[in-house]
Amino acid sequence: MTAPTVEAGDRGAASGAHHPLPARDHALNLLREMLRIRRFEERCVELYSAEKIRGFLHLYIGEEAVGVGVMQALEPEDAVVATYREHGQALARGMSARSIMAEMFGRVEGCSRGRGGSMHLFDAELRFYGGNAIVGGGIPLAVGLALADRMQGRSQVTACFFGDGAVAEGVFHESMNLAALWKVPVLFCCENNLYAMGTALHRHQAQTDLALKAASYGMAAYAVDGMDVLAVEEASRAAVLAVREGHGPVFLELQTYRFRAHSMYDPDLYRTREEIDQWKERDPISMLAIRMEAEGALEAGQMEQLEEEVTAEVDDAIAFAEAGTLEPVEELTRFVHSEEAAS
Amino acid sequence: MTAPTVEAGDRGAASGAHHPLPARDHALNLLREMLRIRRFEERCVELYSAEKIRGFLHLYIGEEAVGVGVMQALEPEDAVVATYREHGQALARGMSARSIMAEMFGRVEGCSRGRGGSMHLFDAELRFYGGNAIVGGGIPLAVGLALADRMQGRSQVTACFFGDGAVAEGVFHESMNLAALWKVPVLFCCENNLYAMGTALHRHQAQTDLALKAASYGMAAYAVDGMDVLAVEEASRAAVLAVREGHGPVFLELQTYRFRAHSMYDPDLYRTREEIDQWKERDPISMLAIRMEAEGALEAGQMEQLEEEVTAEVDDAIAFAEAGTLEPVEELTRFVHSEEAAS
Amino acid sequence: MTEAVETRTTTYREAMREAIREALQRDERVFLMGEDVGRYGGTFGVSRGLLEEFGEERIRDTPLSEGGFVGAGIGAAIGGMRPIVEVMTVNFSLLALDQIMNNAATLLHMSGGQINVPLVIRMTTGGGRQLAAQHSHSLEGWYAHIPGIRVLAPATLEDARGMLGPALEDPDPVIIFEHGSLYNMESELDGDAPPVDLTSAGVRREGDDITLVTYGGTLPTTLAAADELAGSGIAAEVIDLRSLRPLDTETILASVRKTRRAVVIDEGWRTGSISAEISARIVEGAFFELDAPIARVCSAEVPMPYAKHMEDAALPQVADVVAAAREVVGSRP
Amino acid sequence: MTEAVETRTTTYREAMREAIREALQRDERVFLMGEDVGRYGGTFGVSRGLLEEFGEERIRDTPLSEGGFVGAGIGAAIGGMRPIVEVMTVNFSLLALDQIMNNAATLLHMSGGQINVPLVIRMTTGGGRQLAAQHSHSLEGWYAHIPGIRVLAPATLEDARGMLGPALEDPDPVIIFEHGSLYNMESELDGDAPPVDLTSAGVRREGDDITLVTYGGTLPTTLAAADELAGSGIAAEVIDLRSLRPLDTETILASVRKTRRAVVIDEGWRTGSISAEISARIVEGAFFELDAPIARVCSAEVPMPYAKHMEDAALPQVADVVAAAREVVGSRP
Ligand SMILES: Cc1ncc(C[n+]2csc(CCOP(=O)(O)OP(=O)(O)O)c2C)c(N)n1
Ligand SMILES: Cc1ncc(C[n+]2csc(CCOP(=O)(O)OP(=O)(O)O)c2C)c(N)n1
Ligand SMILES: [Mg+2]
Ligand SMILES: [Mg+2]
Repeated sequence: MTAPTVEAGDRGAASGAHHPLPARDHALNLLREMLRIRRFEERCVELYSAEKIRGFLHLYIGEEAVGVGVMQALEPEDAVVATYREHGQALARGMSARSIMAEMFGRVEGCSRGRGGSMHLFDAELRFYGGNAIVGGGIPLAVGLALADRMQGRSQVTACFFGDGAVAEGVFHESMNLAALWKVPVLFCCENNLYAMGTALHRHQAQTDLALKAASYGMAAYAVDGMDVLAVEEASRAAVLAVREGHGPVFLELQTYRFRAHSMYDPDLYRTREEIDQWKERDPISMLAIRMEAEGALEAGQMEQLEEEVTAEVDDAIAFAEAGTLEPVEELTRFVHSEEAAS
Repeated sequence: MTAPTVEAGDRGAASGAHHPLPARDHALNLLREMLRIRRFEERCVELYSAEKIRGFLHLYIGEEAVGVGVMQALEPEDAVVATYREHGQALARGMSARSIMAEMFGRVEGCSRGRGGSMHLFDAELRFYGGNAIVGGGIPLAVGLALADRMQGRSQVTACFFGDGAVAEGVFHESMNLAALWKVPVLFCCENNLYAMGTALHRHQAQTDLALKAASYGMAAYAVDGMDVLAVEEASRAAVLAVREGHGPVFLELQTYRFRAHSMYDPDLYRTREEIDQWKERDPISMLAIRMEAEGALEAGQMEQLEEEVTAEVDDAIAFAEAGTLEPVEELTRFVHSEEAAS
Repeated sequence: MTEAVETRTTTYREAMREAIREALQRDERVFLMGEDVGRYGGTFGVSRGLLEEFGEERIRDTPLSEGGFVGAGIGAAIGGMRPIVEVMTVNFSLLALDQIMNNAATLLHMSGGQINVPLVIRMTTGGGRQLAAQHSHSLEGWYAHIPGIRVLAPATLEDARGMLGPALEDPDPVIIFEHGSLYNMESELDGDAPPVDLTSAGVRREGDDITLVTYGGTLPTTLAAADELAGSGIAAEVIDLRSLRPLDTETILASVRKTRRAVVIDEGWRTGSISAEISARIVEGAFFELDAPIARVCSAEVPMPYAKHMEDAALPQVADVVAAAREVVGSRP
Repeated sequence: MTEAVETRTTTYREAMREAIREALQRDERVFLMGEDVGRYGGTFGVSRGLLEEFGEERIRDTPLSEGGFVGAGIGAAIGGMRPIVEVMTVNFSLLALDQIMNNAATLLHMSGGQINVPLVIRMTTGGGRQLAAQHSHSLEGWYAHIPGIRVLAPATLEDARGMLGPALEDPDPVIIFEHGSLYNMESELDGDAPPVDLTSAGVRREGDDITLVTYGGTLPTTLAAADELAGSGIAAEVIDLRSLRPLDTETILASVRKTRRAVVIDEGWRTGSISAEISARIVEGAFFELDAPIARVCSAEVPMPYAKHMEDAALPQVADVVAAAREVVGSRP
């Protein structure tokens, strides 16, 4: 009589101290990428209040290390599937702040011609496949994209982002099983920010150890400190390598926290001020900056310079969006079907 | 750095030898119940060829120990949710052979007035809630029935049957999570007969250890020899006790095998003769009979007597069904809504 | 001695909350369950405060598992409870459609009358808030196709307040669609709020020249169009369907027999929308009394775009209703 | 020198299998995926033998995960493959409807024209085989409501053989509905089987007195009814829609303008069935040319019962079509 067991991979260490700081340029780049997202979104909040941006707006503030860290491990020909909380992934993947801001302004110059808004950013050239606002809805797409890569003999990887809440959806489970069964090259990136809207993890998951749950599909699964961009990058690089070499999917539980409300509609009554403040002490941006300073990788004035650059980029994006035009209403029915449609 | 683990409960021992034979009357009853199902269904095959029974017909032959064993552990006020392969559960739960046979003949005397046929047997008085032909479709119902019992302060248990194939459906996962999260009194009975139609377990599940998979929801889960009615009964009694006492759901993986094709339409080309024959050596009925004989619990002539009784019961059921009447077509729209409907 | 009937100004949202509160108070078997109905207070704030009042057993937050918790609601209903299941929006209800169709709507008939399902499902529907293609569906017409369920679309505060009670008394499943644009609608409401009937359509405005048939989110649009038409001497009768299944064909036909002309307005995509059904029924029941073809004003057949001007272009607007009505009134063979 | 065109007697099932085989041979990107398409040979035997011929990568058995594998099909299509996804029956497709609606049909428009989904989904539909309430739906009308997809309903061997090729060439999603009662239908079929057009309805029988509009599983019923009507001097024109989205309104209207009378026949539940849409379109396009109300012959609004006599009573029968046509022909103001 044996007691069968599932083992998830090692949990990520709690602090970035275990990860040596990378080359100065690279560290600076990580800092810049996170800062871009932070400042971009802070302005989005203002623009939302000014009614320039409408619909649902979900902020990534606090979670920047996740998107930025994972993207380091991807090659240009890899694919990304994201959620409605995807400004961070889109920016880190290389989409321009202009095209994203114009999108949220509803301009035809936006990445999706103003049809998608904040929740539906797309860039086919970067293989950035959305921007999906049905929780869990993008996960099987990622399995299919990866299957297509494998069937066509390409060594691409598909990175699929989703939240802790998505883990309760049936389609998550179906997709995990398919991916593991068919050993397709997907990197599952579970952004565990401890809440699905107002519902805390332990109120929506019987098993709160999400890496463990993934491991029960016979898949390599690791919990990673999602506030530490170095930890995320390291784990992602190792995972992508394994996926690319054909060892099947890998699951990363990226433990993070959103500093803002779920969306602009959310009164945020379900968390305590203390809890939020505690997490803010582990702000991914200041943690990296402080460490770089301590290790001499950030010179005096460099942070200010970064801030300036980023502010300029965001200002430029807003100006671009403001100056943008509206898609002619006559084009409403355009792209319901492809223009080269057979008949 | 800890490697988290999931542990499923002990696997059932492979042979009934570990389970002492119960009191002679009880053992005889188990034998009789299994034999009723076997003989009832053998006649169904003939009646299907004779076109008395139509639609889909899924046989339980080979799996009788599962339904009979589990039912021993239930009280009359407990509830049962079953699948389209549910003749065995229905008979073992106490539904009459008459009402089931009449149902399959499409007679108004059938348990569902001839509207359900083989796949949709119902008996509200016995709290037998179908008979569900959407794979996995009954699982959340069981969670809700159990929730209702708990919210109303009753100590009832809901036994929910489904196959290994259902474990791939999203709704299975959603239901497992809900049940474990809310600690509702459900006994999950997974009839693992190694195939979902023509697809072998290892071709549809990345993790073929289903008890282990269930355990990853933080639920007690045990693999049980489903060909050994004593093992099934023992495991079920222990599980039902735990469930009834409020320890939350329990999952039993009942390892069994169907001796017949998936349905009457199935040419059964995906399994080898040898595999089927090997499993037939562990026929739950002959295994119990042989053991009872060996331990002096089955007297000479008793088996023949059982056979006669069972044959008489099935003959009577067929005669009843043959003599049955058809629901008047004017009643076609009856029960689309309740007759006492408010408006 | 006459009792003073208290009247106060309130919102559709509050009227709905009041109805839920009253149901919870009146019947211990009633409970509310769905994503974020508790601690968050409901995505659209409908259930705010109810968790504090009734506790977490009866205001039950669920995981994101639409098929699972709707199915559990069905089971709980069979098991003797009277669940109100909130599916956050109709967009996500596709994930629960199998449960609604194959279990909730079907069990009673399929079991030969044994197993009824006294379940109420509430969901938000509709567009108009720039939520784009995956959050702006109007699929209530699909639900109206399913035998075995009742489908309601309260478009007034009275109905928001009054429909839930009788829906919970129905022994069979009832689905209530709340158009997202109505929640902030304000009006006076009687304090004692008598329950309303669930079967008949309402005539919201009388007129002799043309019948405008609508429900839910497009009722305000249609009433505004009727105002405008009145300005140019066309007296439109406005019918609010209220119940989408069953449909009150008699009220529609009675009006069309009087006006001899009809426009049907709804927010579904035109092809296969519920407007088609209304049109077909009018033709079946009053063909020889019609003076002109029936027109439909529906949403453009596109996934809903985010940009405001495009969304406006996709949705039925007052001007569209006015134009359609004018054309029907002016129609000659 | 003229080539001899080989003609042989075959079945709808084999015609479909032949179409799949040819697609697999012609284009390496094509693969078939679904529950039991491989080792079992397909629930209805359509894909029998293909696993042996093409191997398990291209004839891919899936777990029971309708949402998952349809979603994976969408992803694979985006990723450059040309998947044919078989959803065993339309009954189970409810579990994949979110993926079909919110991803397959929507991605192109929502991404501003960037992401097209060249996916073909096949499913069996319809009743008539005593499979009871959860296995007898006719929901193709729902799919015809969704912008962004093409919906086909082959009712002849030519169409079973000829529609798949052009469907796979479409850069956007196509859903093919195969009525379960057609698989054993036999007829002659040309060996060289040219691809058919996917946009126009077919006139399957010409007549001047009344137009009968139908598709798929009710085409044989309707043709039999036309035969019977001919016996009593009523010449019925029978239109086979072939494509449910887009609908070929012109062919319908041209016929109705000639006959001035119409009956629409389909197996969906009457309220909200696709027949309502056809009726509404005829009224919109040919109202003043109609001599009588349009009639619909649909399924009774009940979950499908198992017993044969009850199922027959629920489904459209030849006698129902004949009776409806007679009534329409005899209709007077
Ligand atoms: C299928 C579905 N159900 C419900 C919603 C509404 N909703 C949007 S986001 C969200 C919470 C998701 O939480 P999580 O997956 O943890 O992601 P996070 O927002 O925390 O990044 C909910 C309930 C939805 N969009 N889709
Ligand atoms: C949702 C759904 N998908 C597919 C089917 C068709 N189908 C019926 S039974 C079956 C296999 C189920 O296998 P399993 O759960 O192992 O049960 P078993 O038949 O072996 O008892 C399939 C694919 C269905 N009825 N429902
Ligand atoms: Mg979250
Ligand atoms: Mg099985």
